[in-house]
Amino acid sequence: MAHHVRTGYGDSDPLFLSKAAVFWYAVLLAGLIAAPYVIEPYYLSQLVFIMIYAIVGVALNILSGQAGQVSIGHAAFLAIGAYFTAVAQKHGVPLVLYLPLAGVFTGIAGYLVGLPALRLHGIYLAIATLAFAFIVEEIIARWESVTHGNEGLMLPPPSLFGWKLGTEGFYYLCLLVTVLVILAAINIIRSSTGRSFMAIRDSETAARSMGIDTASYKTTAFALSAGITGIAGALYAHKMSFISPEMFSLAVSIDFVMIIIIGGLVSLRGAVFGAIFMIMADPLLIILKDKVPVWTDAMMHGLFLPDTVTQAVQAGVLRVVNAPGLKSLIFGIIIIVFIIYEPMGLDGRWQRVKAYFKQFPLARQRSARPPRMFLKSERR
Amino acid sequence: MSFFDVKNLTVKFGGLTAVDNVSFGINEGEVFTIIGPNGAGKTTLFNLISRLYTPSAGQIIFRDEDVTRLSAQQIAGRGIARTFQNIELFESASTLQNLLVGRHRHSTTRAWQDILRTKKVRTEEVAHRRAAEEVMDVLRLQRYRDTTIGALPYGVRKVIEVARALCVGPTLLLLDEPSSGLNVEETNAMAEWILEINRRLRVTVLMVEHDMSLVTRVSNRVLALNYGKMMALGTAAEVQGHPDVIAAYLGT
Amino acid sequence: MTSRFLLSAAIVALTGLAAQPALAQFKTQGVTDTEIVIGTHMDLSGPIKSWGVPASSGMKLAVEQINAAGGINGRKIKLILEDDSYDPKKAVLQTQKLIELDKAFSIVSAMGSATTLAPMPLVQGAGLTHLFPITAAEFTFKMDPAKPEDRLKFNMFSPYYDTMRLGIKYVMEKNGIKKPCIVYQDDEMGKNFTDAYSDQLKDLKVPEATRVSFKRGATDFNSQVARMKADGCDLVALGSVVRESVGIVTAAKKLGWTPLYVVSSPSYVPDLHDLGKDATEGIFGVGQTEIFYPDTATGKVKEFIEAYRKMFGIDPNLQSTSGYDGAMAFAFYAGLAGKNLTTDSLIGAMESGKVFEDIFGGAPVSFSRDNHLGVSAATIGQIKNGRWVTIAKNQSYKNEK
Amino acid sequence: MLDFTQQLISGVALGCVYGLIALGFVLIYKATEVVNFAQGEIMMLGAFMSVTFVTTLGLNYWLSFLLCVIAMAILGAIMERLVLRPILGYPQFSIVMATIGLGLVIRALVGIIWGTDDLRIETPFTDGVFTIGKLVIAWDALSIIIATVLLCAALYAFFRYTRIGIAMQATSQNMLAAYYMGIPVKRMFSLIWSLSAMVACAAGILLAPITLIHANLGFLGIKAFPAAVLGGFGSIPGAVAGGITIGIVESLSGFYLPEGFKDVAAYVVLLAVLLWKPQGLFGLNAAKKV
Repeated sequence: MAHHVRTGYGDSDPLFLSKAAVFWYAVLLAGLIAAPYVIEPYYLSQLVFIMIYAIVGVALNILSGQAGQVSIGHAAFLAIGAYFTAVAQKHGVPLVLYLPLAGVFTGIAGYLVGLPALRLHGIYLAIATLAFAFIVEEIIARWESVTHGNEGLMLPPPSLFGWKLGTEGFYYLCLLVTVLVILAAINIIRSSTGRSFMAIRDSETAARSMGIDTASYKTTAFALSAGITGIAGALYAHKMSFISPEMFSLAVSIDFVMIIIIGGLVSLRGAVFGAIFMIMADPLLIILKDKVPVWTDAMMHGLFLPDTVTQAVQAGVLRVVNAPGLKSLIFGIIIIVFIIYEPMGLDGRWQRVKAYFKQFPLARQRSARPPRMFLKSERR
Repeated sequence: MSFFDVKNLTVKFGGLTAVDNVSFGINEGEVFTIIGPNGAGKTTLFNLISRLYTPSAGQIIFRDEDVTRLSAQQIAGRGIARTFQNIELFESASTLQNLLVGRHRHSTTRAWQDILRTKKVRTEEVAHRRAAEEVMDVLRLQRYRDTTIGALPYGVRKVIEVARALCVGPTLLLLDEPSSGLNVEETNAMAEWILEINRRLRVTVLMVEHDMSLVTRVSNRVLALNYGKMMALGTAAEVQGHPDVIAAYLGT
Repeated sequence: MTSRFLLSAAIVALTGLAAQPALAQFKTQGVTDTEIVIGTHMDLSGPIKSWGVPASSGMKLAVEQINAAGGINGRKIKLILEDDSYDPKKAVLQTQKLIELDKAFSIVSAMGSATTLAPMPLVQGAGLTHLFPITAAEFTFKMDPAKPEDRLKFNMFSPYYDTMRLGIKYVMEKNGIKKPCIVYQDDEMGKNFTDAYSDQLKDLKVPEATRVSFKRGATDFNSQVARMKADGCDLVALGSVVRESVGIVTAAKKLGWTPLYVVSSPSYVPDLHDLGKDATEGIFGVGQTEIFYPDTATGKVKEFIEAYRKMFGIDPNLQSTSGYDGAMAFAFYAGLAGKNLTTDSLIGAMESGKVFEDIFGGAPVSFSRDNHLGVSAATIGQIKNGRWVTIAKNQSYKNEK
Repeated sequence: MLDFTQQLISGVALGCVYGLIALGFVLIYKATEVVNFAQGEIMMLGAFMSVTFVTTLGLNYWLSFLLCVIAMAILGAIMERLVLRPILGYPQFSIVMATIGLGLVIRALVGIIWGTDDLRIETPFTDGVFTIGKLVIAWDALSIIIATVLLCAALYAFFRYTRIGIAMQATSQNMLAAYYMGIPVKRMFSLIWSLSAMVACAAGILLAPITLIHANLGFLGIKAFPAAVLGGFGSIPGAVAGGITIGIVESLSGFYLPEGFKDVAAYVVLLAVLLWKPQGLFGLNAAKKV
């Protein structure tokens, strides 16, 4: 087992593990900054959604990945952040103020939700968050004087210091927020607060015996996670420029949990990977749908088969790719296959690929099974 | 007034009285051991002292303070740290991370400071790190510093538990069967470390233990329990020679 | 001072110029010598796929037929259809894909309110037309005079508000109703119905009675029905889609309660009596077109049914016609625009006031410079002996005023 | 008072359906600690299958019921084998997500196979009512209540008196011990899934006369969650009791409370109960041993 020889204690948990990491992250950031000048708005839009999802992923990583608390109602926090933004903007609050305030406001809501978490475990907590999400959705739909109920709210484009943020401007805003949120999350994780979360996740009993006030840290985890999701909600509201209660349904909450499951529960990198997957899966499936008939056509022509056969196969392919609901079928299968064969998520795969290249040519196939369970049996 | 006193401590689970009117005192600087057959209520007593359980009656006094009604995390805050019989380490984290959790009561920063990683946070982090490294030096855990607990052998984990408890900076250390699951060599090493912790770091030790050779080697005084009741209290030799204790162990 | 004056003068000049249709104002893309690309997104896998799937099939059939007949002024239509699962986020991305990657000339018959609202700024920003969405929401046709890009939006879907108002008015006047109630789906669609309900009652100076709601996908309507019954309602306006409408009338019938019912376009479909059987007998319905039946259809409707059956293996339903009409209306106006098809020439053709009539006997569609909602009239029907029978055509709640 | 009784009856009937779905959750949870989010979808699949038997093949209702339940039992075992078996022992989170994926797949397949239209089957209970004084009782409501009682009795007898039932119970109480005692644990899991799919299927068919059969029927599973949690998520009578509670609460709040309460009543009650008893009404509260 290799371990670094340390020269001092100051570098106990550096932001970057090595000079190479600094370099590659700098390259990534430079690429993201250059993106609006290089790629089409369609891809820029995808990047914005990826960033919004990544922020939610980070939020859920703190709550579930770090502190081991389950939530399948995070769409409610997204909704609270989004509606806060819409209302604040309407009342002329500037963006520099309402963006962080959306986080704070949602954070308080998260704190209140966190209170029952002190007594609930596992599936009970999960269902309680679900119930909370339904109730929030109903309140938004009914509180017409503020939320316009089911009609929804239109948001004018965001403006910063009097300047209307265009597509690029908004992209940079999202990029900035994403980077800040990730930095904040890293800071949390490598601090006493983050270690307390981890302790609660792995053994609540031991955590208490180490002097950790588990109740206060659980609510802190909820508040932090909700707050970050609220900021994502603010960005989401602007990106969509229209919000209505049905945009924050259970399906959205489940999408969010998918982010961290597919990305990998423990690492922040997993949250980002998961966000990329959740957003990109749909466009990729669309492109596949468009391309597969073209490819098969080309292939069939290459085989010099009789025309009737070519046409029959082509018709069959078209029938399959155009079957309504095919996409959700494929998506469902991807999820199942992923969980079975890639239980540590995309981040787990990334780690193994990296390890493989590091140890090349001595690398051996290691087991893909997870070494342990993070959320322990509830039957205690 | 002694350093640590348990007075008439009793706990009932349903109809069962697991700890029955137990009283004893521990002097500062000694190693005090509780022995007894399986089901004697030793671990229950431990859980009462570390406040994972709430006593039905009785008092726990630590340094002139009644700590009977404090919560488990407050107990740790007073400088009472413990280990667990079946190991309750934070398995997905590294050894260093585990030890740093032990330092929790020494950190004074709040969540927002942690987010911003203010100067105070950085200063404290360095201090925590130094303390943890020192403990690792004492217990020779340096080579496991960055290894995840899940990947470590049982014997090492047992030592890490002790290390984590030491990081709390305790004046009273509760060790719950430190030698269980260890082989002879590891048990010997454990005995050395207990003595070293007691003598060099001047930490008072309250211990539950089965292995009589270990008990004899390190304990100043021994308390024997059976069915939640006190049987004998004295030096290791005295207690071992006590007829009730012999009878209890032989099962007559 | 001078520079500002010059600037505003320039702006005035520019806007003045822009107002003249002769000058190119909006972008044109997706039109080649042989092809016109149109894009759409519908729900094919989400909660309203029972609308999206047949509508998309109808659209595919229409495109097939238009192309088989030689296309539009020699250009074939290429339809690109995306499944948005009724997720506004996906709709945004897909619309962007349709605009930027597929270079669609126009977005035609996109489905749903939230799913068309969120991407609307993109379509308008790209200077493309947004035609005949399958939603009756106001923003799909309402124009703000200050926004020239609002001229890009056209709709020919009878608003739920209008049809429901007409229905309530018609039934109340003809049947001497004293206590009309409403049960509605608790969402944006339901909001249209309740607005229609309260406005119409205000108009007729009848006090409002019980209003009850349910969530989409609800299964049990006993308490809603019991409330209306306890209130003594003699007309129930059903602001619901087929399944819930059936559930409500069935629950009422089991309680031995038989008020009059009126439904609007979402329930004005044959499925209502197919699924509801006896319980739905006598219900009044208001919608855009007359309802056809495969066994009694004649002429063009019969041809449509046969072609549809041949292509998809099942009978079309009313939802299929909305997609079919969308593509057909597009073809009609694009044909009018002539060989030089641009976004501007298309808008010009549509605003010309030329009337588009569909094959299903729907109300005639026409647009003008300041009205981009193509329909103003609706058809009223009633279920008699298990079939919708048309009892009045070309009606509007505004008519007699 | 008449209104109250009327609402109570429809509430109990609806509650029984929730209870039956919740029963499916509980069976699987007890045995494998898996929370099956696809339970609602499995119910929907069962209901659609009954359409094929009753309408397409024109079989007798009772025969169809039987065939349907058998078919679903087989499908349940297949699902367990294909999706759940490989991930046994993974983090709970992942398993829950896998069942959500399973639900997506079932939904999509149902859409592809049966189309997207709402469907209806003729049952002996459709539309019939009988009256006691002014009280109207629908046959479908009564059929659900009676079937739930019978099913619960059958399940009780199964777990109490049959060898397999006892073995299943042993497995759910202590997997390892059961394994050492020579119980084929893995086969027990397949059986549990079969059993749960059968119960879900029965719920789906019983529900058919009340609502139509459609692709969104699975969302009812979400309503069954509060039922299961209320009942303690590990208790079979608890699940049914929880379901009935939710059904009655919904029904009465729909009638007596202002608009909007009906839809969230179940969740408000759930939160209230959880705050008062964190393990549900029938849950066991056991502290972790250290």
